[in-house]
Amino acid sequence: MSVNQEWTPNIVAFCCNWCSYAGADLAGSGRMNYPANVKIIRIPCSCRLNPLFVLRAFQRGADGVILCGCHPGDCHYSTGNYYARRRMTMLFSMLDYLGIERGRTRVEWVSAAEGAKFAATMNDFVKTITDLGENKKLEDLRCKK
Amino acid sequence: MKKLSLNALNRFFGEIAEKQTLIAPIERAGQVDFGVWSESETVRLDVLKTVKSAKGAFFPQVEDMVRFHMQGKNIEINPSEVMNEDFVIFGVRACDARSFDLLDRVFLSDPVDPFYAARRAHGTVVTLACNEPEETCFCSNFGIDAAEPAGDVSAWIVGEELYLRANTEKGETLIKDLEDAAEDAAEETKKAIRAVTEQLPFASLNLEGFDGEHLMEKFNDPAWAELSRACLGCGTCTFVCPTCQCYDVRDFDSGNGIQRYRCWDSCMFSDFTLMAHGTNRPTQVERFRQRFMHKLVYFPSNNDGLYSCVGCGRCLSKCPQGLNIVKVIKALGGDK
Amino acid sequence: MQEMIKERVLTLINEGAADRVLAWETGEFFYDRTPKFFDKNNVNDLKYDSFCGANVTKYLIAEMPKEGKTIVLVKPCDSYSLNQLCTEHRVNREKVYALGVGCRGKIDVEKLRTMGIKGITAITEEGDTLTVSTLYGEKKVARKDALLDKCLCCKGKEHKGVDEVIGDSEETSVGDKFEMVAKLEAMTPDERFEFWRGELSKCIRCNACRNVCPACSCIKCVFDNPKSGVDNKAAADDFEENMFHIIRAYHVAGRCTDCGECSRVCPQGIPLHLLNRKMIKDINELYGDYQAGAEIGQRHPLTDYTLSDDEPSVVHERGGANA
Amino acid sequence: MQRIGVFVCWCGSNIAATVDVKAVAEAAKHEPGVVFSTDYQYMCSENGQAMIREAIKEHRLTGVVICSCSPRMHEATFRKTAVSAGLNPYMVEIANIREQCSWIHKDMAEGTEKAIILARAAIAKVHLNAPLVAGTSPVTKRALVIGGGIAGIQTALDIADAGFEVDIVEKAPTIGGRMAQLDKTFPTLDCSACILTPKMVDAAQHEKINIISYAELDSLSGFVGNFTAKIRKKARFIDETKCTGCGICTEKCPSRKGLNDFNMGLNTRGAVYIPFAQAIPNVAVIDSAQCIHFRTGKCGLCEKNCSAGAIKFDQKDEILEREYGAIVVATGFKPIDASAFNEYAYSDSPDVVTSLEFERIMNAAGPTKGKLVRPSDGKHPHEIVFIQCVGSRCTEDATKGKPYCSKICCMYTAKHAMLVREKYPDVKVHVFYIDARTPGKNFDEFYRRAVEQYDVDYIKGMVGKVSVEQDHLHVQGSDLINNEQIHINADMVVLATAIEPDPTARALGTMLTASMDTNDFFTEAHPKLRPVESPTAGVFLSGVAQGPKDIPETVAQAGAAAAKVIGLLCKNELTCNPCVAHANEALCNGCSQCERVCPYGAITYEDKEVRSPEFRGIKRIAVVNGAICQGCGACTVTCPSGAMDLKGFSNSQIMAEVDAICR
Repeated sequence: MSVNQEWTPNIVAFCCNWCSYAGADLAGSGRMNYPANVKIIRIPCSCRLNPLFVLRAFQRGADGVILCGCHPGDCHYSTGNYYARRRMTMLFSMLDYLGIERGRTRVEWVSAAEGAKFAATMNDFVKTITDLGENKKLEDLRCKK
Repeated sequence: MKKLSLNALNRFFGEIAEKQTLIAPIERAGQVDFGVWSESETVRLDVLKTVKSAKGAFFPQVEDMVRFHMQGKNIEINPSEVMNEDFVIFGVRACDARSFDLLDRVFLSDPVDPFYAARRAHGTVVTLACNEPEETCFCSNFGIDAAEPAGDVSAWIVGEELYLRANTEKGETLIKDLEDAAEDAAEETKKAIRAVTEQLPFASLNLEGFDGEHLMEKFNDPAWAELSRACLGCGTCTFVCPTCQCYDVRDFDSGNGIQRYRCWDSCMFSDFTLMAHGTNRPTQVERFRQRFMHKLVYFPSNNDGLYSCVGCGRCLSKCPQGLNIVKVIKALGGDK
Repeated sequence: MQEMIKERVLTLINEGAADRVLAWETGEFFYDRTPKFFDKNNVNDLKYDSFCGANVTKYLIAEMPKEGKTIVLVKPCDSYSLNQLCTEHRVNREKVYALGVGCRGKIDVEKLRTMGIKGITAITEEGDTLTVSTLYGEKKVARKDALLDKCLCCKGKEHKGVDEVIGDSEETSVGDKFEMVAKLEAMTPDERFEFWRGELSKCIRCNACRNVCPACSCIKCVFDNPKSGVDNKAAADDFEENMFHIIRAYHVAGRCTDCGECSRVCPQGIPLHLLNRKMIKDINELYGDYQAGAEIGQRHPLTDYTLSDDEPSVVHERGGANA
Repeated sequence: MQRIGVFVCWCGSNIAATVDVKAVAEAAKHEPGVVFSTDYQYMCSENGQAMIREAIKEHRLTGVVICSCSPRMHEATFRKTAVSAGLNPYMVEIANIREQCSWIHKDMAEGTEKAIILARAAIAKVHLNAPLVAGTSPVTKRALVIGGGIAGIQTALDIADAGFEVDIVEKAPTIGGRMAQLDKTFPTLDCSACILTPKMVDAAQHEKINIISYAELDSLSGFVGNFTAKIRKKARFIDETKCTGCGICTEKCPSRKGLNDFNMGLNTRGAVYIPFAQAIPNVAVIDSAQCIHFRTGKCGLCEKNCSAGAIKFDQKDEILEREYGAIVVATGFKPIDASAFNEYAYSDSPDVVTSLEFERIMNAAGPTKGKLVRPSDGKHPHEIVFIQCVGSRCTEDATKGKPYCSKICCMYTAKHAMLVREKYPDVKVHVFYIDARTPGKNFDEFYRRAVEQYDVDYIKGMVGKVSVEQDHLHVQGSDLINNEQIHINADMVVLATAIEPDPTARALGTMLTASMDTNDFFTEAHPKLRPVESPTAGVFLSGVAQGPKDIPETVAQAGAAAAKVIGLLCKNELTCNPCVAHANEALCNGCSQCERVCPYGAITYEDKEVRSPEFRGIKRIAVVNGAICQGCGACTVTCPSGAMDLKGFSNSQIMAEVDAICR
């Protein structure tokens, strides 16, 4: 599938519609480069991110999953990111407890004005995941056949 | 009869494992189950009952059947290969050994299950007599002699020696290089085992009435409702049972295609044989009844009176809420 | 205590305060206890002793559509489950008479078996010692060594929100309930991974942990629902083994009262409570001490927030030693 | 199976320069369900849209994927295109291959590969899309304003002027609120009553405004546009229709020991009273706890003396049931209880007063008829100390004070100081302050006048202790600028106590399912962009109920809230967002977790008969009101059984996208 056969990480970024997706758009209009292995899925709010989706991404072959939402206090729905914050903290902690590399999951608050932050975050996250290497601990080999 | 010092057992295992896969009761994370032997594993012949029965060697919990590979709008069909290598399963107890006969009746009768048949053909079963039967054992009710287990090879631990007797050609081949021993070397041990077996609390259960003739009577017995009330609907009894043989065929969508596999299923589950209209066993009463009716009535009425229970007692010790087949036999059987 | 309980139950039923009682009966072995509903005609068969480890509160859910009131015998730990079930509207507290029963810890027969004791035919209790009669002779065991793991780090012997209490309790906790969690946290991620792979690979997906769990009261579990996208009946590979247990622990996070039933019923002896307890420990540390089921109507920490909660990166930053 | 059409836009060279659009269209063609795929220079152009419309018709498309710029740019455009070709607008998905692909990647191969993956994700999602239809709900064209202070009055007047009916529910016997108690207002020093009472009269006389005084909201049900309120009109034991407000009863009443709330308890009133001369309605009220008739069954002097026959001892509370389209919360504030501050001797000496008490002392209609005297002995004070921030910005002891700035204290203290110096130039005035905060039009000028023109002694620092000594109060404080301890023998001490939301606010918030912050101020829907709306649709915020404010800000916000209400009531029906949450009855456990995380109170529960393979019978299930739900999805994740799902962003749709991306 890849252009070259060398391993490159596959990264899923969930972005809330109001802040981070707009931030990603701004990064685009500003022509701020970040690696192509980041693919964005638009969700209405960071609180829409079900931990199942994170696991699903790993199962299907993602090497890293990142959630971007409005900064705390700026949620379009007032409180969504506060719930997301607790949920993701608990999920990440659980994954860590099972020995899954901590770096594979991340939450970053990116506002609609922070195109540069979005690009920088993605560059940094891709680097982290590249350093961590392929996701082995939470992979489902059936999806790689 | 052949013999082998228990001290030399690991060497013997090593020799087997050089040529074929060896499966034995090994301890992992505090539990003993049949698993692939290697030098680093701890074999536990002192443990009478593995958590799961030995049936997994022939009927694994999960088995791939076919893969549908998708490329755009094209589908490629790749059936899974059946077992094509010999293996040995060591340390099977008399009850589990009998369960293979019962499974054979299901999987080897027409239409023959190719996956099971291949594993059976390639497997050599080494059984081991039960030196210390437990209070949960009741195999004698089903004509099983814990002192005389079946299999390709039967084995007895006597003191520090292991005595082995080949019952089949496959067995013969496996142990032919071992030291010869007197044919009656294990007789004392057998006697001791039988003496304990006779004293077991459920040594003689009254199975009267569990047959095809009394099918409707048993089916309609009002006792089922109360018996099943505490049942959690989990699959513990089913999954530790050596004779339960139900499976579900499932499709896993991997994104690139479909992996079709089968896996153990339990009639205790609410979604067992779920159909488009729902289920024909809507409550736990029907599900609970199904499991025991199958073992004690339906199976024997179709299989020359052979019960689909071997008295291993796993369900007795593992049911989280103290429900089990003995309780059912007592509540519905001749002692009722 | 058993006789006092029977007497009180009978009085309550005769007075019309309740119609039935949910308790335990003896099974095929002297140590088997099966949850059972009794009425005044068979209440004499009610059993309450050192083998009544099972938490029966979840059985109340099925009773709710029925007329009348049910007495439920609750040990101190069970009382939390009852409250949590009421909080979640799975049990209507008005249809329940919660009769607290004293507890000095419950005996785990499996533990005796793992000690190598076979053919158990009787157990007599004298103070802190158990005499175990077997087909192969008699063994003496310290009572605390034979207690269920859940009793060894008990939440305390106070019944929460019950209608009355019969009988005395004795403290059975022997240490910090988070000790093992902390030990795991102190391992390297690879060690932790190995530990959990070792444990979870034993899982046979019998669903006993789920089906016994008072917090897992879903009418249809996501794992049984083909439309959920995560349904599976058997762990087809390591991923699914992990996933089942991650999702289960996550679904009960904030709602798990740490009743310990999951570990008690696991036929493979997987210490499942360590997953739940990790969530509890995190909640306590990050969002303030919280005990699910301490009272009815609590808002659990994952349906709550404060403006100044830690960021999820706290997981990355915490504890340099276990990085 | 959907019949999907894929349309790849070049966006001139914006996309085509780094993405091989033809390759994307070709790759899409091989995806399951795709029956048509093409590319075009500008999909959003009229020609491009015409091409989409034609393809929908020609290929009987059931779903459309546009690979183009961000959905934030043209999603609405393409949805309209779909509608004009007879397709449901929610059967359109956008793959963002410009902002999130062509613009950030330089390598053609890389960009093309990613664009194909993004297209696949959109195709996977659209497979699971279902037509969504926006529901509508009618709007009751009447507003309820809770609270009859300046905030409520102004909101009501503005709404009523636009032609809508408004009910003001006021818990006190009269409207007017806190502003009616004030003497002068900063920064103009005009008399509070002079500017407030005409507005009260306007409200009373407005044909569209109905004042329900001495009443409280009992319960509320419904949702935006369709609220049903039960209002408890408390028995005042006076027939409002008969009472003329002559006041004879209040003079004749022999029970004189009731504390006069309006004067902050500085003097007493009869058991039957009219709070103040300009009260609206100008109708007496009987305090039944104080009234001799209610306590002993005797007396009845008021009844005997009332020529209008308005006394009704047997009056009962009355419940009014009314329907409303919008609700405005204008519940205002009260000063915090100063007795927690022992260090200022508030409980020990009558000469230590709060600012609001001081306000009444200075008021010509107040207990001293506006004469500045010491409450203890009625003597003229010579030295007064004002202490700022009593309970405001108090972060160390949450039980005592409030963490926030009460915002108005700096200015009213400057006002008090100035008024004292103006009327009584012989009185020395000291003000202890932490910071003098004066950000408002003409505020700093006002404060500087107090310092420079009126020679008020502003001391930067806090008072450590006020102790009661024989005939004076000993004030010990610190001067942080000169770094010295200061001792003042004062005749009076005035505490600028913090303000807090009215105690009824919390219960009201629960009733309205309107969220509140930890200080019990109502939360706005967005702190910057929606400051006068509660997150609960149809509930609006006016005045201090939302946060500390002065009068001009309150009036401005009251007007803003009114504008929002008018905007709502103007509509005949509301179109709902169809991307809302929905509970699957068969799966729902009724556990109430979703309700707890819903920021809008959109979820209620009902007992319903359900027949599914797993359950037959009556069970408690969650019901989402599509008119209230905003589609955030918080509930969907909280739901353990997966019963709650979000239309347009369903679990299966998001997972399909994940799968397609990771494939």
